Amino acid sequence: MTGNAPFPPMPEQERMVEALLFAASQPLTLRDMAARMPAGCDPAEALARLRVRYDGRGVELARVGDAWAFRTAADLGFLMQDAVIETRRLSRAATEVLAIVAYHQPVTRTEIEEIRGVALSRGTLDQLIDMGWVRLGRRRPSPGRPVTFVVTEAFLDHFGLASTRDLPGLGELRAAGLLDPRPPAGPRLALAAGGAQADIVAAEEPGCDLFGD
Amino acid sequence: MTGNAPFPPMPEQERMVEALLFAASQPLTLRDMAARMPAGCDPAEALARLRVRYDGRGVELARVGDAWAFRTAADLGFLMQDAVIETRRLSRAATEVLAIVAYHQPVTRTEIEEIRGVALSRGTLDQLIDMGWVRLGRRRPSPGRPVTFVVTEAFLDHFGLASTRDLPGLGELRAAGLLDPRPPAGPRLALAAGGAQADIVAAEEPGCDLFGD
Amino acid sequence: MNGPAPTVHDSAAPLPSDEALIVDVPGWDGPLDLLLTLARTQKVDLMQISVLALAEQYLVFVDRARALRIELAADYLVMAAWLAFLKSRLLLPPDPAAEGPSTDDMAAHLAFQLDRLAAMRDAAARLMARPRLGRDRFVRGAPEAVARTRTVHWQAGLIDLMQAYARLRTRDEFRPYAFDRRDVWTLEEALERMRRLIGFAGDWTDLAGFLPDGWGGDPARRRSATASTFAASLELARQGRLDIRQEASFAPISVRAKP
Repeated sequence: MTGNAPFPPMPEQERMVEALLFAASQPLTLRDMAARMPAGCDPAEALARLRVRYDGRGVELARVGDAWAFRTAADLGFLMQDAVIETRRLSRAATEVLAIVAYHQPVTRTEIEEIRGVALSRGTLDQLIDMGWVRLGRRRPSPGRPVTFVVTEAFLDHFGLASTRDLPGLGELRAAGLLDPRPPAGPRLALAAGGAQADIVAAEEPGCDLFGD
Repeated sequence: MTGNAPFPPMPEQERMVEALLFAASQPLTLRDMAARMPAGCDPAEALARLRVRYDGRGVELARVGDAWAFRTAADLGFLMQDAVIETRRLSRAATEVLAIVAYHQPVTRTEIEEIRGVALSRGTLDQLIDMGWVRLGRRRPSPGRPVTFVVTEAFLDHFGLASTRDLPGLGELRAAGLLDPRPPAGPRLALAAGGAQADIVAAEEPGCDLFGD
Repeated sequence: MNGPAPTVHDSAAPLPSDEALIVDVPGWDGPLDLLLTLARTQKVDLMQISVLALAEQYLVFVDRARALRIELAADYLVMAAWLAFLKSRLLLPPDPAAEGPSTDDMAAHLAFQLDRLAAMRDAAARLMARPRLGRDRFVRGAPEAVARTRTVHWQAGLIDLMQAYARLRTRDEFRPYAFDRRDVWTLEEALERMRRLIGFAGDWTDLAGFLPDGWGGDPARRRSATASTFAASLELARQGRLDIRQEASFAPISVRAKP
């Protein structure tokens, strides 16, 4: 920000960050940007200015975890309907597991099963991992050192979240104690072999409208 | 531009054009834009405003035929380059050819082949020329007027030579023990019986201390 | 439910809602899901539900399913057993000597589990309703690839260069060592000669006597012939065809045919 520095003036740095982010389809971290820009640049400051400039525009500067990307404004999605990528519809089981991983992460497979009360069919987590929304986290330092699952940056990008702290309703859920790890006082459900089957059937027929009347 | 029209106000239309051009994989014509935007919109006017907005920015609205697209500002193209530096060893053939050019310049291709005793593969000289160490010299005023090759300033620079006259002569190379007398793999027994023993020892140890004395 | 379900209609008039329940048993995502559905019919606030009533509803459901010979997965039965236990505890006055969690804790935990599952369902729905990438929000349609320019630093020193040149210019000088055997008396030649001559050496004979004609003069030729003749004599000694003797270090070596 010093006027007599040999590196590019801030408006010029802002242009550089703008060009870099426009060109990339993947979010870029400040490190990524700094690596491309001339030495001595301050991408953080340039980015802050750019955010103000793009506020409310048709294209917005979105934060995705530690990275940044330009994305079209959500309210203009209707214009791009021919560009919509048809993704496979997730089963109800898969959306629930995804939500549990996002809100409870890092979470083990057993914990997911406890929350849902059914054994997890093999394909559900695999599907989420394949889609790039869930990945393996660290092992839990508890007996058996079980692996944990966490959501990815692609998940944040897909759902337009700057970080997992911005998950909808996170504060209320936490305040209500619904995200607390609690030792189970009830029966160990769902670990019987039959549970997995129910999971699969449910995935195919979400039928919640049993009490439709 | 009528204020009471039922269609979106111009700033809104500008946002739409911005989002459309950003998301499009191909440049869009005004027709393309009009087809996607709500009825009654004026993409030409919105585009004109958008061009002004992006004038001088890191990305610019470029005209491609009669279509439009966002493009990185030409002066920032250098940001889109990722320089990878790699260290490689010169092949034996290339080293030999380079040595011949250095010692014999200006030298023709035929002369290089005569000295090496093998035909020169097309790529070897090209590679040396690409590297900036060899360039074309004058044509030899002999039948066929063959081109000659000479070494460049960059070559002298790289090898720390003031001129090619600084290259040690054959006699000096010999005196320095630089002659590599390693024989092509042959019958060792016969050699052991003969007087070549001293040579063999030298061959096995191509001393780094050749210039020591 | 208006779907035809003959087996159910044949049965002894259950309540219509129960009928629907039983028909759709496989539709539940496990016993907790079923319990949640049952609880929702009681109250919206899951922490206020009557766990006793819920347990009864569930047990009735399981009984009817059995009566209709609908096969229930094992975990439905585990849950039924646990709820039957909880129900009996809830109906009895608290036993101060009882071990483990109190009945209230167990009931509260069940309510908590149901509340948590409902909350996660709700969260999943809210997540899925967010503006999503590729549907509501879009990435740059024509991303500009970063061009990778590869700069190669060539490693070659003056020594490499001079060695290459020296190698080329002296190629002819070291060829003779490999191919020209003019001044080399090979082991094969020496063996051949020794085999022929040894028969005539009934007594100790100086090894030098076995050198071929014309190889005794020039020192290089003599050295080569001596070395290979000596090597050949060692080979023949090994084969048991001759004896070798040397009186002292550096003394002449003599050989004779093995008697």
